[in-house]
Amino acid sequence: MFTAIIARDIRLILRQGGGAGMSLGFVLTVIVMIPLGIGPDHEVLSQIAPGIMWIALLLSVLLSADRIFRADYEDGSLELMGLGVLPLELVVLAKAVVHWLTSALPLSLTTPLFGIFLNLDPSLFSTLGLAMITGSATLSLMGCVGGAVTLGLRRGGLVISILILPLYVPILVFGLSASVGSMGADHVFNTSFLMLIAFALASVVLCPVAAAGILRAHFR
Amino acid sequence: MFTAIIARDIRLILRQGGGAGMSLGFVLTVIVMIPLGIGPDHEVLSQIAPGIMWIALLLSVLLSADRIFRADYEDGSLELMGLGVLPLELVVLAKAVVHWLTSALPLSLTTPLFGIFLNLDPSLFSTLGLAMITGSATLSLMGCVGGAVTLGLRRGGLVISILILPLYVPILVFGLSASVGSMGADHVFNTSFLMLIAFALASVVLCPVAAAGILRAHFR
Amino acid sequence: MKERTGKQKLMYRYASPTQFLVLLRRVLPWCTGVTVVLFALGLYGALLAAPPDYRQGEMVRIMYVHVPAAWMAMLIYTVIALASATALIWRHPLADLAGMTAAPIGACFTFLAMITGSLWGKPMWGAWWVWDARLTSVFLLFLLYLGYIGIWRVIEHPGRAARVAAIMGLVGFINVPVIKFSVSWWNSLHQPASVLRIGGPAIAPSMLWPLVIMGLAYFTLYITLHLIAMHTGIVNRRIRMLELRKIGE
Amino acid sequence: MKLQAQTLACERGGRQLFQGLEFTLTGGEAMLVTGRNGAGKTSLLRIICGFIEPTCGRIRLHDRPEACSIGQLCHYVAHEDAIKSALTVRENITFWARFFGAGDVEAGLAAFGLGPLAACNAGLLSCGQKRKLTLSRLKLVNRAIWLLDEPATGLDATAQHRLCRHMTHHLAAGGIVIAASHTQLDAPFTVTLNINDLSAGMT
Amino acid sequence: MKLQAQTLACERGGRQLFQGLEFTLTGGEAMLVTGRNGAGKTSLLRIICGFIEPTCGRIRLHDRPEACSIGQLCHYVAHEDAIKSALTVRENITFWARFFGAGDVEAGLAAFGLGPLAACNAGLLSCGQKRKLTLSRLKLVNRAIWLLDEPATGLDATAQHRLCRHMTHHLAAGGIVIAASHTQLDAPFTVTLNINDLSAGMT
Ligand code: HEM
Ligand SMILES: Nc1ncnc2c1ncn2[C@@H]1O[C@H](COP(=O)(O)OP(=O)(O)OP(=O)(O)O)[C@@H](O)[C@H]1O
Ligand SMILES: Nc1ncnc2c1ncn2[C@@H]1O[C@H](COP(=O)(O)OP(=O)(O)OP(=O)(O)O)[C@@H](O)[C@H]1O
Ligand SMILES: [Mg+2]
Ligand SMILES: [Mg+2]
Repeated sequence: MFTAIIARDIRLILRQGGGAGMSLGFVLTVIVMIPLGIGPDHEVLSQIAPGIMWIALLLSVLLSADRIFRADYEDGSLELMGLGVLPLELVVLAKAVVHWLTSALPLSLTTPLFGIFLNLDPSLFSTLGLAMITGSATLSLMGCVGGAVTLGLRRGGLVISILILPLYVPILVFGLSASVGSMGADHVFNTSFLMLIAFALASVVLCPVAAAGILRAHFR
Repeated sequence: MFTAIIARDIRLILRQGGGAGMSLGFVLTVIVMIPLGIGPDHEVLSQIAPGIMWIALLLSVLLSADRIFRADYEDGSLELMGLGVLPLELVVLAKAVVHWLTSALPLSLTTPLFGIFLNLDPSLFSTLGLAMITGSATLSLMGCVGGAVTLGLRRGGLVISILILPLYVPILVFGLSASVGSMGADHVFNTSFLMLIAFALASVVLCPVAAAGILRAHFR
Repeated sequence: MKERTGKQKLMYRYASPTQFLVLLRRVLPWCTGVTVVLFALGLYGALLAAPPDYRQGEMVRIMYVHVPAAWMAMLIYTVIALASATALIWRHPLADLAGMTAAPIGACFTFLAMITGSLWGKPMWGAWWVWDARLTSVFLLFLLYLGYIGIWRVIEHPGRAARVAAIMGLVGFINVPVIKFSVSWWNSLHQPASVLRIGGPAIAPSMLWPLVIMGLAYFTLYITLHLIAMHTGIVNRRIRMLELRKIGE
Repeated sequence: MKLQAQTLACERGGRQLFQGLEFTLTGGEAMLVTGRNGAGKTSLLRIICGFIEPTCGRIRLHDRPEACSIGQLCHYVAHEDAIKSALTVRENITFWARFFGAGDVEAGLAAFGLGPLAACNAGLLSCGQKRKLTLSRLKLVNRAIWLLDEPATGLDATAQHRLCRHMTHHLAAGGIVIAASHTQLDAPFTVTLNINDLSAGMT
Repeated sequence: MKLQAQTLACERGGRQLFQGLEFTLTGGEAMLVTGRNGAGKTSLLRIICGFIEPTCGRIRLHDRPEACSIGQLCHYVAHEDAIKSALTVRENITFWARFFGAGDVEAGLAAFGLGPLAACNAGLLSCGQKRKLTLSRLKLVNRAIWLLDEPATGLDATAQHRLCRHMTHHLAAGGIVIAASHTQLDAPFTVTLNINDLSAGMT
């Protein structure tokens, strides 16, 4: 049943051109606009590249969080899932997995590609990608909580960004230091990376419970 | 009838917490994340501030474009508007006006506020704001075309960003040069600004026609 | 059905899918043959006959792959725009098909131009990619292609997709010169033209003729591919109809 | 006024739904369209108001009261409700009244007895109440042709009765009504069109 | 198995919809819930499957076949269709079959004769065909209690007949059916509950 949700959602996303495509499109937009907006200077670009990549990742997760449950809520599927044998917490977890697989993971994997356009230091490709993969798991899980909160509203944009932003900031900070840490002291990379993993583990437990609780309130 | 649409849509947006709130929230997120992501160096920030402001504006317009027609399409209102005495082109124009009033304008007006956070040169406040107001009119109109295209899909994210991005780049280029032009040669500001106005005028005519054509195709 | 004028009758006669299929099957082998011959000649010229550049050395041979690809990228978008206009004005299904099938080919050529350009750029400029005016506009052209393809892929209803794609094809075409213009404007503003010098010395005849032949080869290759794609498209459409009939029964 | 369909054929997704469909309705006449699920009732109504083009044949309107397209003379009530859940009942009605041009809001509210719910949020209405809200558009402005796609969905007996009364009034005033429905409607239909008979022999 | 409601009261948006509602259904019994629009039929069904909490009273299930909540023993067919328009008919059914746990896809497809449409995109179905797709969930897995909220909306005569047959079978197998409907359903209802009688005297 868990895999049924995952399989269906991935198929839906592939078929509707959302998910991965959407976040890639978003990041693409950012990457094209940055040189246009702040000048094509190689030095500057290469310096701010990791930050830009992380911000693009965060924004794209933030923006797609709103849609994690929306469609299922509006057509009544979510309600029915509440009547399944599978606990709602696991339904949420499945949704988070799909969200992560389709929006954060492709982004992290294509880091080198986008990095080339921003003249990112090639030695950072692997650490940045790894840090993004780990960090984005937390982002997706927290995104589920935000997505559940904004279900009642049609355009939860402001609410979701204000709600989730404080949660995302630590990930940005640690993620960034994990990505570029290898340039400087090696232990920074390790500590920050461990923090990212700790965040991810904590949210695997906490976020589904929180989100499922909020969803139940919406069924009334 | 034109004003009926505008009045209703503004009311809807105010009530659902979208529109202005949403784009302000988005820009706020960006502005908070930028110093975190690329370091709080004053010099660098102040240098890239106009670019960041423009990019934030573009992204927020891009992301909300998807929703210009979505709700009305899904609940059948848009179809009914196609049966009204008002030509569909004017319906599109009304939607564009609302989109501009609620997402681009508030952003342009709060430029100084956000600029402070990014250490933007205060002499740029007015030119930047003015250029953003003019440029964003075109952005909203083009957003309508993109929004119309993606109606068939539930998550047209990637497609809409890929479709609209090439349309937006000229606005970014001229808008930016209109905003910062006053720092250097004065005539640049004027020419770019005139270009922005020319774009706006051209899109007032062309975009509603294109968008209405696309909408009609969706009624089938 | 609408009355048809004499001119339209002529058009419909040659453009009726069945007639077109017959025509296609007759022309295709010739196209393929010409393409093969031209490529053989062109590659011989480019790889063996043409001299290495005095500044770029053997590197210059990338040019023979790169430049014609870039030409094709621009040409094919024009074809799409023409097809779109035809589709909007005469509502002919073959025009839709022509646009739909041309786009992936165009995207491939554009991608090829970008890849070969990057391969060339790494030794020449020391970077795979720079945000120079020409590169930026090619990149955006690539996105225009992807967007156009995306419309066909993503809108389920074929009739809708055709109309939307036609409108967007035209909009994109109007936009191409605007992009080109604005980007070079932006570039000249932020960055003096002296930093990047694409191309070396004026082209010598010994380098010119392989280039021209490669250009022709690319062109016939495109024609061949497009014809094949249209052929497949028509056949697919028929298969789909048959399948739907079967569902109906 | 005379609404005429000539040898209409309709194809959706590559399948022929019906062909050779003909009818003529003059002012004061009502037609009930019936047929099994997927027969093409909705498609027929959408062809009449101009959203879909028929593959063959056409719709003509003779002696039209105003010089405008057929669609602009139609009230089309679709399966979808065209209701904004963030607005109140009155605001919803007011919008359509203004959009159609100087419509009568109070008449709309009164048409299905939505007066007591006027200040209520439309998103909280029950299914049948929503349908009533949709149907009340019919009384906002006067349009000659009513195209009703399963208008009685979710309505209780009182509301169905009201709907039939409105249809009767409209016919008496010289209007045309075309309704597709699976349930029995008590309105004075003069013609019944069964689309099943016109299908090309496929399900 | 015995489903029992004791002095149920429900309040929505500050208004008392009904109070003192009682019923007892044993396996094999069917109840038809009627009442005017906004009476609270949908609310009652949602109370039964546990989405809403009643302001007073409670629902009890005696001798339940499995040790799980009442909701998990229910098939709830709501106004909403729970159909993904990007998936085909078969994919939609398959998902619910897998989600409910080892459901029988072919039985689902056969239940309302959707076999020929299996490869069709669910988004392109007509209104009644969508409803059939929704209803075919009932036959995927066996659940003891069926809660049907206006199940016949948009169904043609054949499909309505099929629905009633399925209900009859379910009852014969010892299940419980509670249906809210404005139209006449031909199933063998043993009880009819009119909610209007239980309202607190308000419209
Ligand atoms: C990814 C990078 C590149 C892209 C997207 C690109 C794109 C193009 C395009 C669109 C054209 C056709 C222009 C026209 O005919 O008007 C072109 C021509 C040409 N490119 Fe590139 N190019 C790239 C890199 C390079 C590099 C690195 C070099 C060599 C240093 C180069 C040398 C040339 C030459 C010699 C021509 C022919 C010039 C002419 O006909 O005017 N390109 N390129
Ligand atoms: N946009 C579309 N593209 C392709 N096929 C469609 C489309 N819309 C409807 N169809 C198909 O056309 C057929 C007729 O649909 P229509 O909605 O007209 O039926 P209907 O008679 O109104 O049925 P119902 O009684 O269920 O409302 C259906 O089989 C449906 O699958
Ligand atoms: N979430 C909600 N919040 C507040 N009020 C609500 C909510 N949902 C429904 N109501 C109100 O409760 C009343 C009963 O709604 P319900 O949907 O149960 O009616 P119903 O009997 O199913 O009517 P119908 O026959 O129209 O389907 C309605 O007046 C409605 O406005
Ligand atoms: Mg229908
Ligand atoms: Mg109800």
